[in-house]
Amino acid sequence: MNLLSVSSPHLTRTGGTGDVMLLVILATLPGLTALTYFFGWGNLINVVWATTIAVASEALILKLRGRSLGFYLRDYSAVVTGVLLGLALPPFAPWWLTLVAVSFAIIIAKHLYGGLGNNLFNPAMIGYALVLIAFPVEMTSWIAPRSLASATGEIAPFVDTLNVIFPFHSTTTFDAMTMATPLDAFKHKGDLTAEQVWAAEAVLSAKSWMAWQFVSLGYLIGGAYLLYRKVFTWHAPISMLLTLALISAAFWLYAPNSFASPQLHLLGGATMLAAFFIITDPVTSATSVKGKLIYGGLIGLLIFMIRTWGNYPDAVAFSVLLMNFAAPFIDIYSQPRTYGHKIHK
Amino acid sequence: MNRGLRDFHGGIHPPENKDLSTQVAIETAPIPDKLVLPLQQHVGQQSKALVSEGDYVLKGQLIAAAEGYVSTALHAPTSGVIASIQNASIPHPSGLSGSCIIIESDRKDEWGKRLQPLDYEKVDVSELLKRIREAGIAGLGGAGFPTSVKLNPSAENTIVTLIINAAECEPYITADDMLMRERSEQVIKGIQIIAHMLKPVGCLPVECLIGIEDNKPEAAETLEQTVKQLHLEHEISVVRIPTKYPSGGEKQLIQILTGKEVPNGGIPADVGIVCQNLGTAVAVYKAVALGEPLISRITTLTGRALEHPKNLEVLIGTPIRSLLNHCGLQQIKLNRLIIGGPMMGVTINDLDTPIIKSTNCVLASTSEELPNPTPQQACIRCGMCAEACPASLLPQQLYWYSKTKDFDKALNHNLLDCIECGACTYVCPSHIPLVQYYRFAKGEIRAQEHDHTKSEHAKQRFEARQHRLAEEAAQKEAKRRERSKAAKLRQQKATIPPHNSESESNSEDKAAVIQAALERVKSKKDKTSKLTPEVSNGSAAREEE
Amino acid sequence: MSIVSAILVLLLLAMVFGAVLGFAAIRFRVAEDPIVDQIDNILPQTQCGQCGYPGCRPYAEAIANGDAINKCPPGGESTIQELADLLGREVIPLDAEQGIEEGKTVAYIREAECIGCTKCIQACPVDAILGAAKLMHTIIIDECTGCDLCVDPCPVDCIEMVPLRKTAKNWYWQHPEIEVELNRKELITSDKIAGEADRENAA
Amino acid sequence: MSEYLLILISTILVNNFVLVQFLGLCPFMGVSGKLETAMGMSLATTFVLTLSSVCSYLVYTYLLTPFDLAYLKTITFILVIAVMVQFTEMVVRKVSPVLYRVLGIFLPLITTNCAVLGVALLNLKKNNGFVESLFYGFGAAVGFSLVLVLFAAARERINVADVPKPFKGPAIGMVTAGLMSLAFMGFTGLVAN
Repeated sequence: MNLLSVSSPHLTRTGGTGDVMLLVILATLPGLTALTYFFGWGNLINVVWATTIAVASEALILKLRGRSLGFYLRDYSAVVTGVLLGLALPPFAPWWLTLVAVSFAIIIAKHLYGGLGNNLFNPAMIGYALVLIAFPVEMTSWIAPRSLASATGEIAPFVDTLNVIFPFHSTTTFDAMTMATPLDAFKHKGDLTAEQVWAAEAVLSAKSWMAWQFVSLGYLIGGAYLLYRKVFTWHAPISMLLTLALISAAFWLYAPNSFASPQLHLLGGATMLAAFFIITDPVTSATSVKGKLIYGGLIGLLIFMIRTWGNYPDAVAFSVLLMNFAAPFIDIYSQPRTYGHKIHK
Repeated sequence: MNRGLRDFHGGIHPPENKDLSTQVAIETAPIPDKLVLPLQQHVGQQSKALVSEGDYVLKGQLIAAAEGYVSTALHAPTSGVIASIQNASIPHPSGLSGSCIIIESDRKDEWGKRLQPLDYEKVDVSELLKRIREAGIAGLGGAGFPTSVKLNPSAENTIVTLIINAAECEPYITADDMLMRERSEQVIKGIQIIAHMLKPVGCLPVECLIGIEDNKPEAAETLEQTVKQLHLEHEISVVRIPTKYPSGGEKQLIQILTGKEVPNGGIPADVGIVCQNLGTAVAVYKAVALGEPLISRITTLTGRALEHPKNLEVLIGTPIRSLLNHCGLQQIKLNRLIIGGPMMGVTINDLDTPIIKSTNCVLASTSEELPNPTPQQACIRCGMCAEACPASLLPQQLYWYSKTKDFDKALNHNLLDCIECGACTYVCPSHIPLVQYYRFAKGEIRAQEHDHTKSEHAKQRFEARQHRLAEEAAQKEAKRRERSKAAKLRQQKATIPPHNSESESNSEDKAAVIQAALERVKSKKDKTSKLTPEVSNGSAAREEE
Repeated sequence: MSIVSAILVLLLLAMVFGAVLGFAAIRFRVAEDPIVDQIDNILPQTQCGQCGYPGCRPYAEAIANGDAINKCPPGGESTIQELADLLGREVIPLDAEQGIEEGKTVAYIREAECIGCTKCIQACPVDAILGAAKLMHTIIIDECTGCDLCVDPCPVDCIEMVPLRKTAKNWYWQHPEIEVELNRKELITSDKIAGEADRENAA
Repeated sequence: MSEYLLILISTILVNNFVLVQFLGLCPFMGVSGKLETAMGMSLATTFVLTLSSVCSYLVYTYLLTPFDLAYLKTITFILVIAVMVQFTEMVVRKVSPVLYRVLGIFLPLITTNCAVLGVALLNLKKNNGFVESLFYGFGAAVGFSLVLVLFAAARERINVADVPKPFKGPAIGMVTAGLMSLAFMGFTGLVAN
């Protein structure tokens, strides 16, 4: 008689880590659609290219470490990293920029620590921060978006975009109209007041602002879907968004002309992407409910601080990394009260 | 009755599969040829066998006595001959055997002398306690804690609430459900006795709550009707609680019904509560009102490897094989055999393992219904386990600490408050056998603690010995000095020729004795070596060294 | 001139600081080193002497004075770990010179062969052997620390060390990954083992 | 007041001594193995750093400057620091023998922690007054402590991670410190130097 003898429980729910990751990838679609609609094919190409590099890097490392390729690639975590970086990088980021960011993310930030589940920092954000510091020019030039109502001619055609990203065969230099993101524009406003900034570049800014709002909305929809599917809990994202909104509102009300409005903070940059796709990465975030609230809140605070007083227009990557670093410490001091224990032990 | 129910943290909703075994009424299992009665069927000290091989015993006869306070008695479930007292398979995850009394039944099922039925209202509580102890009752819910101990709370704790655990939250198990449906009167009367026993003289009667998950409406209704018939509405209330695993955990049920929490490291009596299993109440009723010791119980036989899953009234000690055959076991389909439910049960490998007092379910499952474990993926700290944990622990952290044997941290994260309910493993998307990690860590911690007390003890003994040796040496030294002084005195008095000192001759004697003994053993060894070569081989090898 | 003032200033500083340190040395004097007790508490107290010291306490004192922490085979890996934690030292593998970590054992006297010489009784550091001259001896299993100091003195070699029996009471689940390595590769796979199994298949 | 706040923010975050100025890396790598040790080290270092930066200022301003002995500043600062460390060591030994054991060689090594001397010298370079020196030293110490404690907690996690063999131990620690330094670059510009 050869019966199975294992430790209880004998009943487990079906579905695995891979399914969770696939859901996350699925939830990026609204955001990606909005990006593609407003900024052209760039981000879509980036996503595909980044995912390819991510999977290839992951496979390379797994091979080197003698691990099972099929088993580990099927958790789709590399794909998630690739997709997120593809979304975060500017649409016309040259191919080598993506290559550097993604391979650094997967190889250094993820696999030096032992792969999925072991990494201390969010790989996508490490990749992003690296190229942001190393190649600031390439990283801050977003192209001008098209407006919601106008004809299709305003965005670059697919082939041209491809040529910009992979400038191998074509000698034609495609002259894309680059412009700053709303946050960027606000950052470099100099002594102008907020109103003057918007007035100076009225047309572009309005368009850009509109586009970013839609992209943020796309991420918000994806995030809501993930929340509905219980991929993560509400604590970290809501804590982050609320903190950011409250602090920025307080400063904005105090001096509307020198501080960005809460709206700009919430919808103008990568805030929504961060709230629902970056800080909800369970591996690198704090793990208890209390911990997640602290973690999210502090990220919100850091984003505001760095955006307002720092050198970088958007601060998501740095804030997330700083809090990734603090997460193990937060974990140690944010245990929930266990059944039968007094509130303070 | 409408009560303000609380909720406990976490919990899961696994598929119930209870209707498998509720289709037919409780049947009485046939008496097997052979009964295996482990001496350890309960928490506490092992019982002490009172019979020996070849004895003839009658049904209900005491065959093993309680040894110590926390222990239970054991009775012959049927009449027959004691075949042997030996090690045999017991329902334990290790597959190790334990010492058992084996009875060959004579199929007459002849009762011996029964105990006198008692009228619980007329006799003293101590009398009732004695009866429950004599009847060998240990909790029938799974843990098997001796009931007489539980019903005798220390004087410091005033019991205000009696909770009858009829939640039966584990999937598949329906033993309590069927018991309530079919024998509700015994249930209620048993509860009455227990409530009576807990009521201190002159105090208010204890509040009596029967907690039933709302997936058993029939059972709850039957109980309510019986309560009404017996006019006990004011004393006993049947409370329907939401179906959620593990609402039947003692601590969780207490939290749902009363909102109180059993303090860390304490027992329910610390907050004025006694919790008893429903089956135990019936056993108490039988022991007190009928004078029958605990020799049978209701056990669910279920799982899709059985053609006719059902509830059986079985004699304690019945080997599972005969019950499975009775229910139409399809041997080919059988993949896992579990004693208990699918969440907390233990797998066994030997079909001759017996039913014991706490066996509420035997689950014969196919590989489709309980698939084999899949490969473990990396933990991504998703926290689903923390959401499911009824004790509000952080299973993901405990996993890392247990995995890397960082037991201090695991303890710091309250590993010992884990009730091993398995909710975390159930929800884990990475298929990590979390509970096994915790069991491993707890086992290691306990072993280390044991080692530590043992080493403390050894240290004391070592120091005591050192002290003794030092004293002996000092005494010897003192004596020697005295002797030499005396000798000097003698020398001064008269010059007597010196002769061998005592000690020298003594040691010579000793050496001679050893030599003689050595030779004796050698000759003996030569004889035995022919019989058992491996023994002599062993010592020969040592001699060569 | 400036060299003189420099010397004076440094001298002044040295005096002031010397006074401060002198005061601190008196005010914060540490009488005894309580670390030895803590070390001694960690050691398994088998008193086996395998470390080369005549008991656990002397070894504890030696450790406090800088001896290596890996000389205690009965304590094994867990003791080294605890010592390293306490003393802030690196965890090092057990010194093979002192012996290897084995499962827990207890001494067992083959009573038929025992001649009652009491030599083992004298050797036992914790008085775990019961017996008298010319009478058969026996081991009190609960007291035996498994130090095997009684094995050598026995003139008839009737003492052997037997592994402590696993019973249902002291059994517990193994580390899931160890279990995988042992027998059930197909059931639970940890990272490492999955890879190794793969490599094996490939080879 | 806001000026002191700026000094604190500057020394703790923007010009963090460990991750931005790369001072004090020896104890940063050496004592970050365990959280408890790191906390003890943080406290000791904070104490020494704050006190020594103030004392150095006092000694420099009221002893060396009047006698025109500025060229003796390095040697006197080292003297001040050595005494502070010795004093702390005695106190720690009395108050917490276990911490004393655990810190071991690292406690006297605060003497050679370049951050300590660095703070004293930077105070001079920046022409900090008494209160400024105090805040500067304290901020530097808090920055050091913050990073050290967080790093220790993170290393406890890394130690149990499935790190490839060649990167185990200090190697992955250095990589982490590097990545952390990357993250701290986000603070650039928060306070004008």
